Amino acid sequence: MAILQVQDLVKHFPVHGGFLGRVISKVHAVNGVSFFIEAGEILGVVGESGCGKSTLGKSVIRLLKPTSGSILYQGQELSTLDHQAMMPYRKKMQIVFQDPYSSLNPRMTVHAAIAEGVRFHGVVPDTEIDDYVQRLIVKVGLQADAGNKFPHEFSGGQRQRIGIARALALKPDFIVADEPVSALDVSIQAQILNLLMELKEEFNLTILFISHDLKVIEHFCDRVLVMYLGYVVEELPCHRLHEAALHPYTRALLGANPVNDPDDRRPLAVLEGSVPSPFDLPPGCPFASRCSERRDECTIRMPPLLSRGKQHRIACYAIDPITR
Amino acid sequence: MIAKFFQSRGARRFRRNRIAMASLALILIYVAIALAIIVGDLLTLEDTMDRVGPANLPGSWGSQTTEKRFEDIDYYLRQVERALYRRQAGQIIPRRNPEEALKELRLGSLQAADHNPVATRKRVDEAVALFEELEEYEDLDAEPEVLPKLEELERLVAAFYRPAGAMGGFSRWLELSGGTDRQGRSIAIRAIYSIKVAIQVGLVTAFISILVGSLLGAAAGFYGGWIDHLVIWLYSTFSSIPNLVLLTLLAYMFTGSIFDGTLIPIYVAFCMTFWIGPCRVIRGETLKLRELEYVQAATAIGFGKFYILLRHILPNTAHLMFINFSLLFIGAIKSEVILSFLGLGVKKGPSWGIMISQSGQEVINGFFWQIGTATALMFGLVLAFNILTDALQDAFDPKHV
Amino acid sequence: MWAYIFRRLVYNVPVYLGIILFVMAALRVNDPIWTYLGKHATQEQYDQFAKASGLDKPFLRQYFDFLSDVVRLDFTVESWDQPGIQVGKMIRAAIVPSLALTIPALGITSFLAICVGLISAYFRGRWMDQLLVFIAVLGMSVSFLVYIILGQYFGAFWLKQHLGMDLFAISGYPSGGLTMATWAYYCLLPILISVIVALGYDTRYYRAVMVEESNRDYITTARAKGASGPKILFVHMLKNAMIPIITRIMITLPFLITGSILLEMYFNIPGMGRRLILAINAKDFPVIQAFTAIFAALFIVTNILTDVLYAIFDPRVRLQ
Amino acid sequence: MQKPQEGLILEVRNLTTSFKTDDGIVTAIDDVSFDVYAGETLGIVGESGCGKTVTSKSIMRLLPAHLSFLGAKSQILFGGLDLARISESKMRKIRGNRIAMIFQEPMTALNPVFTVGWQLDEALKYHTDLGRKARRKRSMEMLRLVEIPNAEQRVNEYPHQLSGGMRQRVMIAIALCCEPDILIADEPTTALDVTIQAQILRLMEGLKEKLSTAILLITHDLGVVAQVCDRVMVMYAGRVIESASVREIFHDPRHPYTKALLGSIPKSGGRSEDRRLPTIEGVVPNLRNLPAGCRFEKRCSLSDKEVCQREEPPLVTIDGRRSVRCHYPIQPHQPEEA
Amino acid sequence: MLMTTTVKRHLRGAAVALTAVFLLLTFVLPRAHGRTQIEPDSGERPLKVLQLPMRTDGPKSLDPVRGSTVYDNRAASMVYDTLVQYKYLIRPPRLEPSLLAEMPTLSEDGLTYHFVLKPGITFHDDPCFPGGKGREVVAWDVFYSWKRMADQNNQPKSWWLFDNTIVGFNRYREVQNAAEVFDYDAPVEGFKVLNDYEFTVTLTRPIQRFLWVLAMFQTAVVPREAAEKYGTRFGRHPVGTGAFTMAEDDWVAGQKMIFYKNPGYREEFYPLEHMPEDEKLGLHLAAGTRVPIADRVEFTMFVQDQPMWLQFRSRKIGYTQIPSEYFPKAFLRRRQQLKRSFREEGIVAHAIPLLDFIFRGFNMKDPLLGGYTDKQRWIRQAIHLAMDHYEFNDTFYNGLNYVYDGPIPPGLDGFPPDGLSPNSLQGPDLERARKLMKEAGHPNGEGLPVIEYYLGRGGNSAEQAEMMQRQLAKIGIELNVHLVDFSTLIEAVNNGKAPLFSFAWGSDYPDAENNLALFYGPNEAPGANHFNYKNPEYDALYERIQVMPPGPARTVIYEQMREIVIRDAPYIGSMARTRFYLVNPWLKNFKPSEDFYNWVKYLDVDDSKR
Repeated sequence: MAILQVQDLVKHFPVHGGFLGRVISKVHAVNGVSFFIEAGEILGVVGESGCGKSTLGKSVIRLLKPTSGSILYQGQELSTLDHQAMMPYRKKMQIVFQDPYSSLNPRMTVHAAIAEGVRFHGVVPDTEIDDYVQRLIVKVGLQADAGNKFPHEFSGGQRQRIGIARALALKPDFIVADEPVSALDVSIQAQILNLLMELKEEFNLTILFISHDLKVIEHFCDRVLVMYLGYVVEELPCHRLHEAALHPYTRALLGANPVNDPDDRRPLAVLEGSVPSPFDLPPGCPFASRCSERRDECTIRMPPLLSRGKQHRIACYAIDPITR
Repeated sequence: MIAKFFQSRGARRFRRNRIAMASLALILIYVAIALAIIVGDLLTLEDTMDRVGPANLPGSWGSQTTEKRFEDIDYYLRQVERALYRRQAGQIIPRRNPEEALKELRLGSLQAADHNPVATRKRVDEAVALFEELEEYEDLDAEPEVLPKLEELERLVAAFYRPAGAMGGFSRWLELSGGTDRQGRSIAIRAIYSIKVAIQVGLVTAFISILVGSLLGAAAGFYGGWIDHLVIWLYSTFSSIPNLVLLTLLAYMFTGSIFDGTLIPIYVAFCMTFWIGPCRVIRGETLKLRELEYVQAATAIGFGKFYILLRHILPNTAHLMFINFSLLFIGAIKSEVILSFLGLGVKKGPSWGIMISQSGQEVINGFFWQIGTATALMFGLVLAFNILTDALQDAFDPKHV
Repeated sequence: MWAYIFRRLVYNVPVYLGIILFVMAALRVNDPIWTYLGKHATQEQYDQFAKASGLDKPFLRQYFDFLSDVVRLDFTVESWDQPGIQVGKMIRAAIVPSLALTIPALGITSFLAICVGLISAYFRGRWMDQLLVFIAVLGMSVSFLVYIILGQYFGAFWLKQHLGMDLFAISGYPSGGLTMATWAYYCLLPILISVIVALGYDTRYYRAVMVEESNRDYITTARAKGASGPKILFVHMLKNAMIPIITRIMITLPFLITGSILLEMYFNIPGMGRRLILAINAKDFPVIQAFTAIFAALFIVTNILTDVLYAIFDPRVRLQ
Repeated sequence: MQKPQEGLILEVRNLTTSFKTDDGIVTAIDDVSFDVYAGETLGIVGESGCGKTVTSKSIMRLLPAHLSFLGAKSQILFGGLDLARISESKMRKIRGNRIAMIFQEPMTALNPVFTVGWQLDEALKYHTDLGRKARRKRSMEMLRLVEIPNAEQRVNEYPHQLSGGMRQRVMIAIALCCEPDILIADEPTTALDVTIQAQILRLMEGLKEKLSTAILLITHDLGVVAQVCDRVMVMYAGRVIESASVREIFHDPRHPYTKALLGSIPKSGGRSEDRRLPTIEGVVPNLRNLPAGCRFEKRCSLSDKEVCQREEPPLVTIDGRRSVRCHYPIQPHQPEEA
Repeated sequence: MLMTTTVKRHLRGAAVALTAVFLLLTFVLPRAHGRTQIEPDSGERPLKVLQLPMRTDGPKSLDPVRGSTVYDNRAASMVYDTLVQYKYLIRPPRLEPSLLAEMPTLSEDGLTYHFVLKPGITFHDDPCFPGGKGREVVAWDVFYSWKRMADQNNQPKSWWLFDNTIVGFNRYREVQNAAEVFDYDAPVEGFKVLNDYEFTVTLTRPIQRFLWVLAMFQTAVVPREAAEKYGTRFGRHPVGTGAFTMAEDDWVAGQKMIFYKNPGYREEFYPLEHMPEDEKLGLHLAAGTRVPIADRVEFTMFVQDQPMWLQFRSRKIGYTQIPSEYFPKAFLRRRQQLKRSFREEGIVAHAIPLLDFIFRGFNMKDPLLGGYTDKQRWIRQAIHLAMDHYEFNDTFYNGLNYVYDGPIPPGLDGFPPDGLSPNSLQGPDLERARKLMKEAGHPNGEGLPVIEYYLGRGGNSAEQAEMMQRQLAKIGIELNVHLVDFSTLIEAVNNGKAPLFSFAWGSDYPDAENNLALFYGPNEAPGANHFNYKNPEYDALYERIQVMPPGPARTVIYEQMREIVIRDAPYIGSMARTRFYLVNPWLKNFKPSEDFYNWVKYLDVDDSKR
């Protein structure tokens, strides 16, 4: 059963200006995104900067209030809950952030940072908090004495472990991992990905994994949503990414990704045209301006996201309709 | 929190800065003196008001004209004379119990050396005779034979007094080290006592301003909306009125009120203007901090806004508070001088501001001791704080060197 | 653009109202009428005067009356302290002396401070920089008043008395028109003093600005292009630093009018600051209120002007 | 495998750069030597803090003079000069002219208050005798060369009006406008999206061909290295640990670190079921507190407690053209061709 | 987003416009200021220009009825004349006719004065007159000028001078102020115009001070044309009969006032009478010279003493009142003699004793310090005895003040010999003070609460308060000092909020009656009796002296009243200041006076000694 079901999620950010500062335009960060995640699944979201993937992640766990749309979590509608009503779900849904430097309060020890939420939600009895936190610290691969240290005493990878520990401390079912490895070196990136994988198995987590790196997504996730300027343009299982991906944008992403093989030097796929401004999106498919297979209808209406076989959905007019 | 703060990287960087540590030590010395005055009675308000000698005596290592020396001797002599005689209906007549008067005779830490009125009277007569002889000269500075006579007279008069107590000699030296002001009060004592006022004014205004400014600034930055608008309106309004004008207006508002003679009007006047600086800075910082991921993480955990503000935002503005505290401290001490010049400053007891503004008139007579001593002591404290501020900025806010 | 300026104006209306509200309220805490009436005053006279000056009306009424005067630019109210002079005229007469003092002071200070700040930032961390910073800190640690007292003594009196150089007036202001010579004689000394006082602060500020700019990537780019030190300093850095420089100068600008109160008091220069303090001391209501109104307006105009200048100097800034 | 071409243009020998910090002197790069040949692309690879950027800035002499210094034996031989020793004014003539550089963040690396044209023009003004019109013409040419559409309009625009990829193109145009012998590209595509990265990489490739400029490409992205470099130098904690042709590095790494690094990158395409990546455990040693022995020893799966902890291995040349710094280099899969 | 060139051009335009507005506000508007200076056409004689100081931020108004301060009077005396004036060189001051042809004559009953104006006296030329030519002064002008003091619209500050003095004047004031329009043509019973030059004034009772009042500038003669034309601006646009004229623009408020010789000034000459000591200074030499002598007089205002002193030392100003801080610089204190270096420069010193009454007052309605029982009186007397006026004198006044008993300043009838009364309470006499405190039931101040002490801010008042605190501490009395501005002080005194306060009274005219009025019961606060002192015996005596002519009989009553006040001790006192003037050698004919101000016309300049 889907643990999370998102329908037509929209998030706009108003832009103030003009006379007396009324709203003059909106940034269309997320434009009617629908998807679901099965319990225990890792759903990847990939896209270039500014495509709305982070906004999507934060909206899902209500760090941002969605403009419209529905978020069903274990059958409960979250999008309309207030601060108090949201409280039980805060515990169940956690987030791991990208920047290992700004994601930890520099004035709090590791122990305090982790224990804070545990105490707040009463995850374990107060007397056991210290033990519980200590176990977590070891579990995420930090040294036992790490609890009394401050964030600045750790390297980026270690901080990311602290961030993961903080999220896991509440024993959540669902985690949004918002580019958790993008700021890390490759060798550390592998450590963190492995850790996440282990913890997922152990705690039976469901993960919404956001990244701009297709290689990481492909490696780590079960399914992937490809986003472009607030729209999901394609959704497909990761193990079939290379052979099944059909959307021109997904193909371009795959093609532009440099392969780690000097013998496999191929001309990198290059997209022409310019990215439209998120302030005033043109009607139609946002990718149309760069798409090599653009058709007339592309600039008029956004193509619907249609199913094209098992676990595969795509939004493109150019894909042969017969195969849909 | 504070203990943890001192372990931070900034604090360690600060500790390595030797000049800054020296400045901190100097500040601590000042604070210790202030504490000793407030708690331990090192000096009392009376000490600062006591006459210790003739007016406008230069400091320990100053020189003076023969004419002035003669006038000073005149003063010392007159004090003894006064203990022995009194005026009544135009007559100079001996006092009924001069022993009492001699016992009461004090000039700071000096007291009468001899309480026997008969012997003292005899010696006073001797001194007066010599005094009158010298008085005949029209220009003491010009006549060469004056000097030995004057020295003789000085010896005679000096014998009337002795320093009181075990520390007497040192006390006397300290009293006169900075000279005396127009009322014959010790400039050094007054300048040292002023440390208390400066530290009080500095600490209280800086503390309150930081407290108010930070809370308002953080609340404005964090909650936004109408709170933000209100705070911005408040500080725009206050900052659009020239500082000095605002201070003057506020100081005037308080005159004649029950707070007269206390420092409260000054505190209020300063705080009214000083909270703006920290408020702006902390608001800006809060705007930045509230977008940081650890604040979002706290939201994701489910904490209320107020808790996040208190636990995650405010502690991370601590370095700015420190820097602003130090800036405001300097500001308060320096503004006190200006306010005193305008006659609106400290009302009871001395302060550097009062001393400096009073000395404006002496300077023209070539008497620099009051302005010099007050400025020197103030300079020490302000310089130390300036260096401290720099070091704090360097250590905690490397962007704003 | 014009819409922007208009909007800023509208935004500033509450601030403007706030300033006037505060000043008017502060002025009324202590009853000002007795001062004016002097030593033979009677209650009858008091009442009569309160009525004539409108001080017997409810406060809010007085507030709105005054606002309507301001809106109509009606400053024909007469000073209490100097009966027969309209406050508007009084303020106009004080503007030139104020500016004769403060504009050159601001100009010289800013110029020197920017230069020193640039030099200091250029030699950042080396002895030259440390020396300049130290001098600035030393200079900042002495009270303004001490500078004035000693400056006047040595700059005017001592020079004349001991060296026979009558370079500067001890105090005062030329009564006729201001010529270059009289300006130099009367205003230069206070200007120099205020430059010395302000230099410490400004140098440190500009140094911080320059240091921040010098840490930016584009400076490295410029060096990588082969640009020389001075080129980087005066072309790349300075133009980028214009924003903070403008901010600083523009913020100072409205305060110029009142900023040199002490100097004007001490040197007997009939500028706005002195006028204002005298008015405050004499509780000269109409003058204080008019000053506040005009000052606040000036403050708001410079604020908006600042934004417009930003847009000129920094292509990134758009007014919207 | 591409042979290094004739024409050695830059020889770096024993480059050591140290910084004065609050905690004393820290040596950021230690005894780095390499050569650059005309027309080739040399990649310098390593994780953050390994000294890649310091190497490039040392060559350009862009490090703050009062906070950093080069080791006594350091030599940077370029066109008959030792850049480590020439005067600043001579160095200025080389910077931007014969050695040019582009940076990671095109937004901040361009001066925000000057137009694109002005910034291009500036470089030309310093290094050529061209008149204003000629410079203008050259600027336009350069903009067209880096494939900027509407060059006539763009030349009058400010950096903030351009997109990220466009800005990096402008940076490249500025760097190349004096036809330098060497272009140092310090993480030129890290801040860019993959699709834009692809454009920039292709552009650089094309320009290298056209202008036969040598490129010193500094990056942490092994994918980029694999795609564009001829030779690769791998750095770790301030040291060069391996240097070889790009194919050798990828197919036949000798240093355990190089091998582990390659292994820890998620593979594109064929994905294994358990989704666990081989990793390098531990963290990079702190430059302030380096071990006595091999700097990689703590994280190395092959390390020999004794030797590796005790002494640091020397950089050994193998087969005359590649080198490795390891006591126990990995043995090749296939025997070398004799 | 692209910024197009047009947008940029707009921006620049806007900036230019805003800058222009700013500059307009600051530079262009004030251009009205400054007028071309009048230089005489005669190139022969160099202009005689006097530079004199004014130790204040300046007068407030030159309208005689509005002025109240010394400085108002001093400036007004330049442009206006009174009916009578003081003889320049004669001390103690004596009156002589000024606008009058001769001193007024008094009728048998002592109630009606008969005045005769000098003919041919004209007002300054001014556009308010037809043809701009000043017209002749007539008797009617005198009454018009006085009636202005009754008109509340003028906000007069000196009505008290005429209050209950002239028959029908009080009633006229009430009626006219109540009426719609103040009618200056309405008659006053006591004012009679006989012809253009002759008029009589009838008093309600014989009032001795009346002639003194006529020498005060509040009663100066002004032309109706000017007063009506200029309205409130009249205070800045004076039109009178005085020796000098002033144009509106020549008065830079708080800064400078420039006066020009009145070419149409009536024939007046430097006095022939002088005191013997004047010959030493050569003050008699100019006798018979036509006045005014100077062509232009420039007053510079000084708020700070230091600049004034420095200006004096640079010979920029003719004389200075020597501020006490600079006294030691110029004087050998022990001899009270000008230092040799100063004398060699040609600087001359004048010492002027002031008709001063500096005191601290008690509020007699205060439950603690007020009251008329013995115990209450003893506390006040003890405080009086504990105060050391000599230390004040030494410290703040260089020992130049006169410490005396009673409220009558030195030089006036009723002043005790040597300033010492038989009942003297002059301190410091701690023994007696302590004894009195003990008898009052407060040995060593026990049981006495802290006394709230109010005094005016400014000068060295803070220091003075500290000294007072220290002195009273010796008998166990603690003061809480309130340094307040003048309005607050007056308010506190008037509301009885201040049990102890500092005040000074300068005599308005040289007669003790002026000071004795301070203790007259009906004058209680908010009147001049700030003490709220009420003693029926005293009040009866006061009412008697008001109508008595000067003479030994009156002096006896003065002495009686003095001793009553000393015994009841509603005040602590007294001191009178001596003011020292230093005169630069280029200023000739200068004999300073603090009692009258119209002596500028006699001054001369010797430019060779600048």
